[in-house]
Amino acid sequence: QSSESDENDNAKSTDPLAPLEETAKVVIAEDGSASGAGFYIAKDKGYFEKYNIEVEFATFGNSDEMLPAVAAGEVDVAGGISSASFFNSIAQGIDVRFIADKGHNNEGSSYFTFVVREDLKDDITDYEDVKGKKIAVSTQNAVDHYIYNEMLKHANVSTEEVEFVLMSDFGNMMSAMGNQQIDLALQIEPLITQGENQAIHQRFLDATDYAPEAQIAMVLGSPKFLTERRDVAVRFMAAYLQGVRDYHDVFIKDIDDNGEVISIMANHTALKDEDLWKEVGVTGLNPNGYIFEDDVEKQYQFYKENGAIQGELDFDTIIDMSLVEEALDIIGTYEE
Amino acid sequence: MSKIQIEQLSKRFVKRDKYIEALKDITLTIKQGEFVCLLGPSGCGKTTLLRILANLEKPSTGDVIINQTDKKKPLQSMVFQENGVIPWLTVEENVAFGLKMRHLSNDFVKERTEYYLQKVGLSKFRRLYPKELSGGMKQRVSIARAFANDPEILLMDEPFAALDEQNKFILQEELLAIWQETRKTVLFITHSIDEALLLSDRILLMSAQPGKIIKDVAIEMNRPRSIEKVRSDPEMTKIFLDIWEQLQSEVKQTRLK
Amino acid sequence: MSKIQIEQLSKRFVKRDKYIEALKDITLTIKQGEFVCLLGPSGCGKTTLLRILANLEKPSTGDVIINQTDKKKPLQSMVFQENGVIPWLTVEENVAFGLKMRHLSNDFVKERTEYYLQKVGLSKFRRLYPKELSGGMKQRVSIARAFANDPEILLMDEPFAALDEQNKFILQEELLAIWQETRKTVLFITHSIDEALLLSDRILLMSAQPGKIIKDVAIEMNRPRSIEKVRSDPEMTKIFLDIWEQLQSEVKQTRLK
Amino acid sequence: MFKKLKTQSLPQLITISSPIFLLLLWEICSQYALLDPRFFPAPTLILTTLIQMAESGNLFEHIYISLTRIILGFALGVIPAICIGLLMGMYKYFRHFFSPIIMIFMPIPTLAMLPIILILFGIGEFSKMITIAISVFFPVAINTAAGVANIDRIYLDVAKNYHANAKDFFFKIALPGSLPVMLEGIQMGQAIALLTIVAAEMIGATSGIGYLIWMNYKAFLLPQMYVGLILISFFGYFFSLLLRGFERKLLPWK
Amino acid sequence: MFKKLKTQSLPQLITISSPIFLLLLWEICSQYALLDPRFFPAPTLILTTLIQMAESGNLFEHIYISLTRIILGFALGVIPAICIGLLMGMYKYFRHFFSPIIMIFMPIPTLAMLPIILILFGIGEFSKMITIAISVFFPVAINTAAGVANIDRIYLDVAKNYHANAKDFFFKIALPGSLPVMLEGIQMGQAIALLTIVAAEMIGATSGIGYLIWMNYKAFLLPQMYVGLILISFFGYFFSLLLRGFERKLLPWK
Ligand SMILES: Nc1ncnc2c1ncn2[C@@H]1O[C@H](COP(=O)(O)OP(=O)(O)OP(=O)(O)O)[C@@H](O)[C@H]1O
Ligand SMILES: Nc1ncnc2c1ncn2[C@@H]1O[C@H](COP(=O)(O)OP(=O)(O)OP(=O)(O)O)[C@@H](O)[C@H]1O
Ligand SMILES: [Mg+2]
Ligand SMILES: [Mg+2]
Repeated sequence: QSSESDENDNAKSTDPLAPLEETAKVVIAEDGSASGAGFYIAKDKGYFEKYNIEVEFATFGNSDEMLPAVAAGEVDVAGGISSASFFNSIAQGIDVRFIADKGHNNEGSSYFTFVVREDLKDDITDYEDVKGKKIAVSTQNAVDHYIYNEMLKHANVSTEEVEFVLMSDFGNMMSAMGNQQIDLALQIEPLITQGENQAIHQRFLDATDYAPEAQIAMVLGSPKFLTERRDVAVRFMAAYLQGVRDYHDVFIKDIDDNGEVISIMANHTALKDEDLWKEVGVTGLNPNGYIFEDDVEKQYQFYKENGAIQGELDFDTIIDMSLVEEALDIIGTYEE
Repeated sequence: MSKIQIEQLSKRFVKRDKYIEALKDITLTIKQGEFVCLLGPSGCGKTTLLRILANLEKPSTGDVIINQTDKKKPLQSMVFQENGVIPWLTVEENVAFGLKMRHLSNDFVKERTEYYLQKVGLSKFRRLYPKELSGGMKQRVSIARAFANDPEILLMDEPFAALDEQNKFILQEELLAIWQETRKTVLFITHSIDEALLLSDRILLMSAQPGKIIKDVAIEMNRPRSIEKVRSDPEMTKIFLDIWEQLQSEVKQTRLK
Repeated sequence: MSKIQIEQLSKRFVKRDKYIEALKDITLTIKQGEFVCLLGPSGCGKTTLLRILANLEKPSTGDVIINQTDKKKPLQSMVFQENGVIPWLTVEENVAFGLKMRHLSNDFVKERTEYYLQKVGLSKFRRLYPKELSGGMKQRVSIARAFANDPEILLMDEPFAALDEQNKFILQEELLAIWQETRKTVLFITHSIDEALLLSDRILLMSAQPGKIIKDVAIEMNRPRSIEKVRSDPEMTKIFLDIWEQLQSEVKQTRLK
Repeated sequence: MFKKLKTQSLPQLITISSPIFLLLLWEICSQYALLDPRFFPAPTLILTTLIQMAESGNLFEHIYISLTRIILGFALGVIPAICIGLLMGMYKYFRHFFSPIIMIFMPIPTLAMLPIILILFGIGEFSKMITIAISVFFPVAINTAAGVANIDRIYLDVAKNYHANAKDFFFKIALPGSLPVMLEGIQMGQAIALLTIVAAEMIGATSGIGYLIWMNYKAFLLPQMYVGLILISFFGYFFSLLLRGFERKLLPWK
Repeated sequence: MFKKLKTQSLPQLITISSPIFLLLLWEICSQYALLDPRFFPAPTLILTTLIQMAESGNLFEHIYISLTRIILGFALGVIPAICIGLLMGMYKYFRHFFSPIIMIFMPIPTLAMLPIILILFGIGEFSKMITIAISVFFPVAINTAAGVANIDRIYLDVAKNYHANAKDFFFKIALPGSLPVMLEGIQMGQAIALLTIVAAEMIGATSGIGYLIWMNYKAFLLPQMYVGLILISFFGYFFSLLLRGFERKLLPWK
C-alpha cells in the first residue's frame, strides 16, 4: 500500500505543498492531554490553515473510546496509546495505523511516571521499596501496564509481590492518594505537578530509568484518511510536524517566543496556569515524527504474553511512517 | 307501537372454564314513550341487559330490535351509574360530547348544549371540571348529555344510586320534568322500589341469576307524581309491599346459593 | 340516665380567610341504651358532630360529656361510611383490630372476634381480604369490629349509604338483632327517613348550615320492626311525610344559597 | 395533624434552612479541614469559581450547549416514546410485541450503550442527543402505555356508546386520559436526561456541562467540577418545577 | 375488546416471537454484513463466546461478584431510604427538612459522583456498593414518603378511633399502607442498581459484569462485551420478575 501512495505522491510532486483547492476538514480525536501539543500549535499558529485544512477537535474520555470512532471514519486522526485493544481491533480488520510520535518521556523529567504518596515519600525512596505496595495503573494491557511491568523488572520485584490497582481515571488516582487507598501511581502531567503542589504525592524517581525509549502515545490515522485523502494527509502531517517543532524549540531548546506556545497550550489543555508550564515535565515529541518502533513491538509482545491479544497480525502494516517521510522530504529534517 | 322488542334473549359469560348464565330467555316489548323500570336482586343481569341494548355487549342467543323512526337520530344513549362523566372535559364539553361525536354543526351543538345545561340548572357551572361538582351535579351532566344527544331510546343504569335520598328526589323530579317534555322511551334500572313507583309506567321484576322477567306491573298513578302522593296512596303501598316481598325472596335465594 | 350530654356545642372551620360555621349551639342529651338517628341535609354538620364525639375533631365552644360506666371499656367506636375496613388486614384481623390495639389477651381477642364473625355471618370468610368482599360484607366487618370492641357508645356515619336497597335492609335487620342483644347507646347518621323509622327510638332533625337541632321525634313503634310493618302503619306514614316536608324545605334552603 | 395559622410559615422556614444548614456545615468542615479541602473545596470557593467562570464567558456557552442537547435529546426520546406507548396501550398486539423488547433493552446501562451509539450515530451532536433520547425513551413509553391501559373502562364505554370514531376516540379519550400517568413518565424522563448528560458528553464533546464535569475532574480542578455538579443540580430542580407547572396547565381537571 | 378462547395463545406467541424476530434480524444483518460485524457480531457468535466464557469458569465468578455488589448495595440503599421515607411521610418537619436535600442531590449523575465516592469510601468493595446504594436511595425514599402521604386519611382516623399507639400505628397502618407505592420505588431502584453496576465497577474493580463490559470494550473484544450486556439484560428481567413475585406475596390484599 505504501508504494502505491508513493506513486500517488510522485504524480503530484510538481507543487507538493500548495494549499488545497478546496478546504478540507480533518477531525482530530483528543482527550485534552498535553501530548496533543502539535495539533494545538499547528492550529492556532495557522499551519493547517496555510494548507487550507480546517481542523476540528472531538474530545473523548480516553484513547480506547476513540477507536470505534476512528474505525467508523468519524474521525480522521486520533491521539492514542499502544494497547491490546488497538492490536485487537486491527486483527478484527479495523485498519488503523500509527503514523507519528505523540509522546515519549524526556530523560530525567518524564511526563508519564510513577508518583509516591506524600506521607510515604521518605519510606519509599528506591525501587526495592515498592515491594508490598498498592500501585494504581490506569489501564490493563496497555502502555501503562507495560511501563509498570518494566519498573517492576527494574526493581527486581515480581508481580505477585505488589498489588496492582486498576483505576480508570488519573483523577481517581489523586482522590485515592488523598484517601490513602494507594501508595504509588503511574501518573501523568500536569497532574504530577499539580499533586506535588497540593502535597498529594511526589515524583518517584523517573520512568526513563527503566523504560528510556517507551513509546507512550502515537498519532493514529484512519485508513480512509491515509489512502483516499492522501493529499490532505501529507499536508496535515507537514503542518503537524511544524507545530511539534515550535513546541520543541520552546520547551527543549528554550528559545523564547514571548510565551506564545505556552499560552496556546494553556488554552487547549486543562493546565490553565501559564507559570506552571515552566515547572511541569513536558511531553517529549519527536520533531521528526519518528516513533520508537522496537519499543512498540516490545509492548506488543508483552500484551501477547499476557494473553490479551487475539489473532495474529502483520506488524509492518501497523506502523506506517510513510506519511512522516513524505512530509520530511518536503519540510526537511529538524536538526537538534 | 312497539319501540323495543327483545326475543328469546340469553347471555352467557365465559370465565376461565366456567359459564355464567347471566340472562335467560328474555322476551319483552316496550312501547314508544314508555318509562319502564327494571328491578331485580344484585347480579341478576340488569346491567348486562342494558349493555346489550346499548350494543356494548353481544347477546349469546336471541334478538334485540330497536325500532328506528328517524334515521338522523342515534338509536340509544346511556346514562351510567356513576363516573360516567368524563373528568377531563368541562361540564359543557361533557354535555356536548354526543353531539360532537356526531360532528353536527357548531351552532346546533351550542344551542342544544345550552338548552340542556339550562334544563338541569348547570349554566353557571359550564366551565367547571367534574372534580369540582357534587355527585348530584355530575349525574345532572350525565342526564343532560344523554338527552342532548336526542336518541330514540334512553338507557339508564341506576343513575341515582350513589346520591343521598334528598338529592335523589330532586333529580328524580328534574328527570321527570325533562322526560314529560320529550316523551322518550326510557329503560331505567334501579334497586329502589320507591324510585320505580315514582318514575315508571311499568315495573319489570327480574329473578336472581340467571335473570328472567318474573313480574310485569303497570303503574297507573296519574302524573305529575310526588313522593308525598306515592306514600299516601294505599294502592301504591300495596304494590310496594307486593314487589318488596317478591324481591326479598329472590334476594334470599341468591344468598343461599 | 343520660349517656351523652352535649351542651352549647359549636364548631367553626377555618378555610383560608373564611370561617365555616358547621355546628351552632347544639344542646342534646341521649339516654343510656337509646338508638338515635340523626337526619339532615347534606353538609349540615352531621359528620362533624360525630367526629367531635369520636374525639377526631375538637369543638370550638361548648362541652361534650360521655358518661363512662366501666373504666375498662373504650368510650366509643365508630363505623365509617365506607372504606373504613383496612384493606391490608383480613376480615378476622379487621374485626380484631380494636381489641388488638387495646392489647388484650390473645384468647379473649380470639373468642370475641369469633363471636362477632359468627354474628355477622362471616366465619367462612375470615381469611379473605376486603377486596374480595362485596360492599355489604365490608360493612358487616365494620359493624362487627365496632361491636367487638365493646364500647360505651357506638357512632355510625351512614354505614349503609353505599349499599343497594335490598342489601341495606338485610344489614339493617342484622344490626337491629345485634343491638337488641347488647342494648348499646347508638348515634346513627342517615339520609334515609325509612331507615331512621325502622331503626331508631328517636329521630333528630338538623337544619341546613349552620347545623342546629330543629326537630326531635320519638318513634314509639314496637320492636321487632320490619319494613312491611313500617310501611303499612299509617302513623309511620304520617311521621315520614312530616319529616320529609321539613327536610325538603331545609334542602331547598341550601340550594338557594 | 392539626394546622394552626401561625405554624404555617415554619415548614417553609425549614425547607429553606435545610440546604443552607448543609452548606454551612460543609463550609465549616472545609475551612477547618475536617473535610479535606483539596477534595471538598469550601462552598464559598466554589461560588467564587462559578462567578469567575461566568465572567470569563464560556460558562454560558457550556450551559447553552448542554441545554440544547438535553432539550432536543429529550424531545427525540419523548415523541417516539409517546407514540409507541399509545399504540401499546391501545392495541394489545403492539403491547405484546414491544414489551419484551423494552424489557430487554431497558436494563442496559447508558454507559455500555455509548460504543454502540458511537458506531451507529457517530460523534456529532446527534449522537449525544440520541444517548439522552434512548435513556428517556423507556420510562416515557412504559408510563404512556400504562396510562392508556389504566383509563377507566367506563370512559371507553361512554365513547363507544356515543359512537366516537377512531380519531375522536384517540384525541378525546385515549390521549387526555393517559396524560396524567404519561406526564409522570415524562417527569422521570427529564430526571434521567439530566443524569445522562455526563455520559452523553463523553463521546467527542468539546463543551457542555457534562464535559465541564469530567474534563475538570480529569484535570483535577475540583472547584470547577463542583460548579458543573451545581449546575446539573440546579437545572434538575428547575426542570422539575417547570414540568410541574406545565402539568398543572395541562391537567386543569386533576 | 372481545376475547375468544382460540386467540388467547396468540399474545403469548407474539411475546415470545418478538425477541426471536429481533435476534434473527440481527443474525442475518450481521452474517450478510448489512451491519458491520466487527461492531455487531452475530448473536450466534456471541452465544459461542458466552459458552466459552462459561466453560473457562471465571464468568460465574464475575456474575457472583457483581450480584453480591448489586444485592448488598441495593440493601444498603433501600434500608435507609425506607426509614427516611417513612419519617418523611409521617412527620412533616422531616419532610420539609429532607425534601430539598433530596431534590438537590437527586439530579447529580452517578458518573459524576464517582470521584466523591472514591474520596469518601475508597476503592474497595464498599465503595462499589455505596455507588449502587446512592443511586437506589432516591427513588425508594421518594416513593416511600409518597406512599405514606397517600394512605387514605380514613385509615388514620380508624387507627385513632381505636386508640392505636405509636408503635401499632407504625406497624399496622403506616408500613403496610405505604407498601404498594414503596414497592414501586423498590422496583425502580432495582432497575437503577443494574444500570449503575457498570459505573460502580469503574472504580478499582478487577471483576464483575460491569468490569467485563468496559474492560472488554477497552480491549475491543466486542463479543465478550455483548456477553456482559446480555447478562445485565437477563438479570434485569430476572430481578423484575423476582420482585413482582415478591410483591404478590407481600401484598396479598392488592
Ligand atoms: N364481562 C363479564 N365477564 C364475566 N361475567 C360477567 C361479566 N359481566 C357481568 N358478569 C356476570 O354476569 C352476572 C350479571 O351481572 P350484571 O352486572 O348484569 O348484574 P346487575 O343486575 O347489573 O347487578 P347489580 O345490581 O349489582 O348492578 C353477574 O354474575 C356478573 O358476575
Ligand atoms: N376539615 C374541614 N375543614 C373545613 N371545612 C370542613 C371540614 N370538615 C367539614 N367541613 C365543612 O363543614 C360542613 C359540615 O360538614 P359535614 O361533613 O359534617 O356535613 P354532613 O352533614 O356530614 O354532610 P353529608 O350528609 O354530605 O355527609 C360542610 O360545609 C363542610 O364543607
Ligand atoms: Mg348493574
Ligand atoms: Mg357526612
